[in-house]
Amino acid sequence: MIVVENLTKSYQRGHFALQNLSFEIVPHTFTAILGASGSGKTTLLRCLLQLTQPDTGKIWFQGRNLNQCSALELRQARTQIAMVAQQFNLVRRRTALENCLGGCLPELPLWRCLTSQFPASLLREGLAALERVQLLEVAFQRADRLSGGQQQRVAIARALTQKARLILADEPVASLDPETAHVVLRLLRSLCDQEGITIICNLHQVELATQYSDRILGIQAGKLVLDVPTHQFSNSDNDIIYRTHLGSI
Amino acid sequence: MIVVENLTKSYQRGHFALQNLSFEIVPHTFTAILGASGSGKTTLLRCLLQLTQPDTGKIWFQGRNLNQCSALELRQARTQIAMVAQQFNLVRRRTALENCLGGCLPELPLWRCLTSQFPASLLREGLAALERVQLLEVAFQRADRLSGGQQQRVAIARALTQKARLILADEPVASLDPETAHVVLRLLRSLCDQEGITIICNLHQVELATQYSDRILGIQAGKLVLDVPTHQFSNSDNDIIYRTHLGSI
Amino acid sequence: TPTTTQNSNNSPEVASLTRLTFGVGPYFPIPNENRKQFEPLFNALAEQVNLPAEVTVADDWIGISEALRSRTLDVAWLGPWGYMLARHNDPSLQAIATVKYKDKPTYYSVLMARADAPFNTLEEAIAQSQQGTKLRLSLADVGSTSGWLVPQAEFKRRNLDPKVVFDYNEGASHAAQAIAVLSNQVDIASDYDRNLDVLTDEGKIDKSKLKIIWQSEPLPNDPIVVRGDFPETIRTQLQEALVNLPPEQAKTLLPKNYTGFITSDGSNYASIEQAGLLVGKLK
Amino acid sequence: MTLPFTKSEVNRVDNFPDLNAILATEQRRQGGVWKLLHRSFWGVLAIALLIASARTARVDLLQFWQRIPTVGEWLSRLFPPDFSELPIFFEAIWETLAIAIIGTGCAILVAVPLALLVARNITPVQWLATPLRGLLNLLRGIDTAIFALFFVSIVGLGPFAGALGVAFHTTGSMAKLYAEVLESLPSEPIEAIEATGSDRLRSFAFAVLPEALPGLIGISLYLWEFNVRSSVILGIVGAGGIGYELLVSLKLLDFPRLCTILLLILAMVSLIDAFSAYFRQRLN
Amino acid sequence: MTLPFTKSEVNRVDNFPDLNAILATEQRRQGGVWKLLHRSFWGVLAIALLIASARTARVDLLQFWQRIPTVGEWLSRLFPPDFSELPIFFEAIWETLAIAIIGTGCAILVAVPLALLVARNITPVQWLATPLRGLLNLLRGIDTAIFALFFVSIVGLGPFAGALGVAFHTTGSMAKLYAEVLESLPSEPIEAIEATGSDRLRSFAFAVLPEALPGLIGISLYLWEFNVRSSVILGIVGAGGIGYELLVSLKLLDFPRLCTILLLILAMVSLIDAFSAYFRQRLN
Ligand SMILES: Nc1ncnc2c1ncn2[C@@H]1O[C@H](COP(=O)(O)OP(=O)(O)OP(=O)(O)O)[C@@H](O)[C@H]1O
Ligand SMILES: Nc1ncnc2c1ncn2[C@@H]1O[C@H](COP(=O)(O)OP(=O)(O)OP(=O)(O)O)[C@@H](O)[C@H]1O
Ligand SMILES: [Mg+2]
Ligand SMILES: [Mg+2]
Repeated sequence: MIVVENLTKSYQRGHFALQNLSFEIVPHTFTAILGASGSGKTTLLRCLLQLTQPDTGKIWFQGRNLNQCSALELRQARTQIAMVAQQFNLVRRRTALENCLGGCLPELPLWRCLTSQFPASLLREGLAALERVQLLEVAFQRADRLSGGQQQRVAIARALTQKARLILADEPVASLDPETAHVVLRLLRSLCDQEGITIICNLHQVELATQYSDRILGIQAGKLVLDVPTHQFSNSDNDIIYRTHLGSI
Repeated sequence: MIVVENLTKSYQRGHFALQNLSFEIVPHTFTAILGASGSGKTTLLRCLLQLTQPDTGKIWFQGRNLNQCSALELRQARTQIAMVAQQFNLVRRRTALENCLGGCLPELPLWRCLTSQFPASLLREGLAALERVQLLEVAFQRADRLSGGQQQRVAIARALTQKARLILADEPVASLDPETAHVVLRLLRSLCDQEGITIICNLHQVELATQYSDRILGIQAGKLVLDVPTHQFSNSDNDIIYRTHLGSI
Repeated sequence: TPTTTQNSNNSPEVASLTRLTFGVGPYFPIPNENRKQFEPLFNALAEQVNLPAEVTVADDWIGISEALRSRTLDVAWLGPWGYMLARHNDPSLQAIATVKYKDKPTYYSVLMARADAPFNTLEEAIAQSQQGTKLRLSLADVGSTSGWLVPQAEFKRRNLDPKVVFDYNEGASHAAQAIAVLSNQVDIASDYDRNLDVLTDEGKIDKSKLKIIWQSEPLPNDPIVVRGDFPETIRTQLQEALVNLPPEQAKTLLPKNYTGFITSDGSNYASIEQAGLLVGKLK
Repeated sequence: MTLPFTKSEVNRVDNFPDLNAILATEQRRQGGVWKLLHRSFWGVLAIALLIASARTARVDLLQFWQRIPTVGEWLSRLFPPDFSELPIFFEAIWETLAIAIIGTGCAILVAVPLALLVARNITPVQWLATPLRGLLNLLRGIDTAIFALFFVSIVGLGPFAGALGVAFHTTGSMAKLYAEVLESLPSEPIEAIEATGSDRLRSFAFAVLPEALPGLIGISLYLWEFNVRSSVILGIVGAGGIGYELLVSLKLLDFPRLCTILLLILAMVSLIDAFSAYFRQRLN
Repeated sequence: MTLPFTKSEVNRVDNFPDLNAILATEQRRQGGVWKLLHRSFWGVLAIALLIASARTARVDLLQFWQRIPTVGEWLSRLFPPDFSELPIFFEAIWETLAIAIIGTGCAILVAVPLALLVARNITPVQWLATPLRGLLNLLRGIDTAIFALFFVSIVGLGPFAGALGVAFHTTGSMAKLYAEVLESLPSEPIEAIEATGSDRLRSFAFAVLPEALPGLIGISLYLWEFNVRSSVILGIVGAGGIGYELLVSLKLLDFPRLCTILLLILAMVSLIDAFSAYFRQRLN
């Protein structure tokens, strides 16, 4: 599905946010990425989508090299990849439902985007996605008037509406209470199992990662320090990911 | 310390974000507020600080009625209360360190705010606060270039620099990895124990709440459904907070 | 142009004329006044050649001159200086008539001062200004014949630079000039003789409190100008209509005190052209 | 819990909520027909206004297209530019720049506090905002020339009167545009600083200014540039500058001279634009 | 992991990092003295410029203060306003409004795509932005009057030429100000929409427009209002309107008439301002 080769990114000279990462994601799997705060998880996801330009390294998606393809090809690839950003990045002045439809703009004629006259079939799809994240009640509320967890779920619903083959979720349950977090992760898991969607998910809670993922990648200070199937994940692996970090306190 | 009487707030007619809440917070305690996403936790904290105007009800802080006091009195009260917002709300174009100093502007002459020439003693305080949340390394990085968890910790450091008597923290560890989350909560706990600072903290992870707090308030759909000392908190209480919510799925 | 080929050339052009467009400059200071005062004349003229009239009032010669040059305007009432500038811009313009004011085709530019000023002539004023504190001189808008061009030419003739000799200012309106002198905002101001009469008539100034310290040679009154390539036949018709305007009709068609037109081929504006050349604004 | 539709509706449909019904309810709530009427009323009004304007302005696109080819000839008259009076022009430019600097500078000083009082999201005294907006309208509504003439009666003819006129008139525009920038700022960081008990001015200096500065600088330089360009009008108070020279060239139909002045103004505008871009970039 | 100081420094001090040392390192890194020099250079330059300007503009505050009391007298001359020509003025206002509507309307149509191409954060073709900025400077640098004159040779004297002049000149200002609004938008939501593979135009319509609309409307109405106010110059192509009436009154020193016109303009400016406020509020 996606192949990363020697990915390196540094924002400031001499300090690497990502250093020489290589891995391959098999289709229809659920991969969790663990790592301490500031270790480079968000940067990695953004590099995959070319939202941040990697310094060196290659990224292949469905056999296409995303670093070097044309703008049009990149756009086509991006329609296949949905992203749930860490800060949600909703359009503040649009309703939750409209924000969901943000996932399927390429299908819409321009005038509908301009006048916000979305076809009913699409609205129904958006509502269905909102229902899956338990947000039907606030579907018509403006995004900047939603609670933190509601915003996060709208971002997830937007990714669902996009009907992508790959979902990149950046801490999708950080602002959710435990019950809702499970609902969301169960949802992602079932997408993976039943609809064959590939999922890459940054997580902070190790239990959730072990419970829902197929494979765990561990990042520490920009380096890939762990890559194991979830059932092999052990407490010592946990230490590998977070230990040195604690050592530097 | 703080007394809440019959607090009610509704954003939309007929739908209450908070309904008839009353409780009293004893000084030098650590109170955790639990509740499903959208249950009104953020609204409650914002009402305490009068950032959101409650519809009815009274809020007393150190014997002063915050609803009815003058603007000056409110400002004085606010210097005593620090808030860690759910979305961090940092000034994007200032460095992490400068953002920390945002907590002690009332002490500064205006020209220093305008020219960003902060006295060295204050800068040291800011650095010390950043150090407590393990952020010394990015002290001089602009806030909008920090990772999500780093931003959250800067917001916490800002609250520390404010040297308030009461800290309202809205999900202060949502974006943090488990190790760092424990560091931060240990820090808050020690502030409470050693410096006698009162802490009210919205949390999503029940384990963290039971581990660090003295008392747990449960909010469900805007109503106070639980108010127990932490050592009495049981699994059935957990159900009370989240159950009905799940029932409506 | 040779008159023999006229007719064959003109007929298609005449046919293509569906209306006559007239333009008039800022003769009266108030824009609506301009339209009211000049529209009857232009309407009557157009009637003579059986074409509908369209009148535009602009507040400067620039627009009119540009429109004449680009052939989007047929006939215009210009000021003498405006005419020279426009013809400089487009030599194919032709004056066909000069208007008469109280039966005279000429007027004068004047420089005036307060009646109690310690000088009586321009020479004395210059001398005083060069020795003691500078006198304040105000000329009118650079598009004005009497208020700017002619006094400028006079200074040039005397080899003086008014900006050096005087505390110099330009751009004022004619209406404000006399008032500025009387209210002691300036010491010397330019104007034309007729305007002083009008202002006195309207009770805006008391002429006896002013004195004239310099008066120009007679200047030709305003011309009626047609654009280049204007059909010869219609031009002649217009010219005849203008020149033969009976005095009693002139009273109703023209602004007050204007009594008719004399024919002109532009040669009576030579003095203006010379002044323009002298101040270096024509080449 | 905000429910645009009744709770029973959600419960009734239980696991398969009727999405169509929800959509219909929402459309009803937004008042479908009524809103449509309302919108079409405004639409019709706008179109009517546009047509009426086009008539009054005697818009005639046909003629426009037909005569477009004459453009080249017009432009050709501008060449070659006449550089003989360059020193005079430079002096005039400097005079204009100086008047604009003084005028715009004063306007900035007054406009910043006014904008703070007028911007709806940060004004500390809501009731003052409306009368102050009126004052700004007044300042904007009275032309530079009128202010300048007014000040002539105080400080006499000359550039000072012009600078004062520029200052007063510009204050109105500047405070309005400043306020617009301030109103478009995200409110959360400002609120976060105010929540620490800091007063308005300090919150402004700390949280608003860094975010707004690029916008404010852009507007200030734009208005400065504008004042430089529009110095035409100051000729009447004896403070002409380059704008007046331009007007004179126009009036005398001296196109080569006009061309030189245009080139100078263009250079100036481009310089100010580059300056603005440089400044704003340095702030990032 | 970004370290403004070397890692060893942090490790060395271990549990008690030397905060002073860190501060000093950072100050060194920012280049203390050098930066100070740099800053003071700009500061001195600015002050020198200001003083030079004040001299050129012959600023004389003493005289200003001394003669302030004469203000009342000047103002008293404005009263009573002379309402006798009101119908004429209304006609002039409508003409001006119409020209401004057509001119500003056309400018909006052209300025929106231009602004999209020029705003640094959303332009799809970076290399085009700079030449286009040059074009905008050109449009801004050439006065309405000159454009109007130019169009006289195409469409003849009259309001149409004026409207075209307004349209061309305004486009420059409008695209610049629009671009400034667009550049100040938060980039994240736009990026989020682009990350779904949507193209520029759709992202703009979906994510940029709703956020930017209040600002864009504010600027459009401001420029419309500005065009109404500044119609003075259109007199030269025979499209004077209310601005020209104002200038005439001023030149004739007819103060009661001037007062009436000022009142009318004020009313108009206030109306447009209220209209703008209403519009922007409805968008919230
Ligand atoms: N735009 C940027 N400019 C400079 N440095 C950046 C930028 N974005 C991120 N960084 C730095 O890169 C490092 C990795 O950031 P990243 O956002 O990838 O971390 P993360 O793993 O997502 O952390 P978190 O769990 O806190 O979100 C951090 O040290 C951060 O400060
Ligand atoms: N400004 C607002 N306008 C309208 N409704 C609002 C506004 N802010 C919050 N709400 C609604 O009020 C309810 C409570 O919101 P609140 O932010 O207090 O929830 P919360 O408990 O903090 O949730 P979370 O854990 O997701 O942050 C939600 O249903 C939300 O949609
Ligand atoms: Mg992250
Ligand atoms: Mg919340």
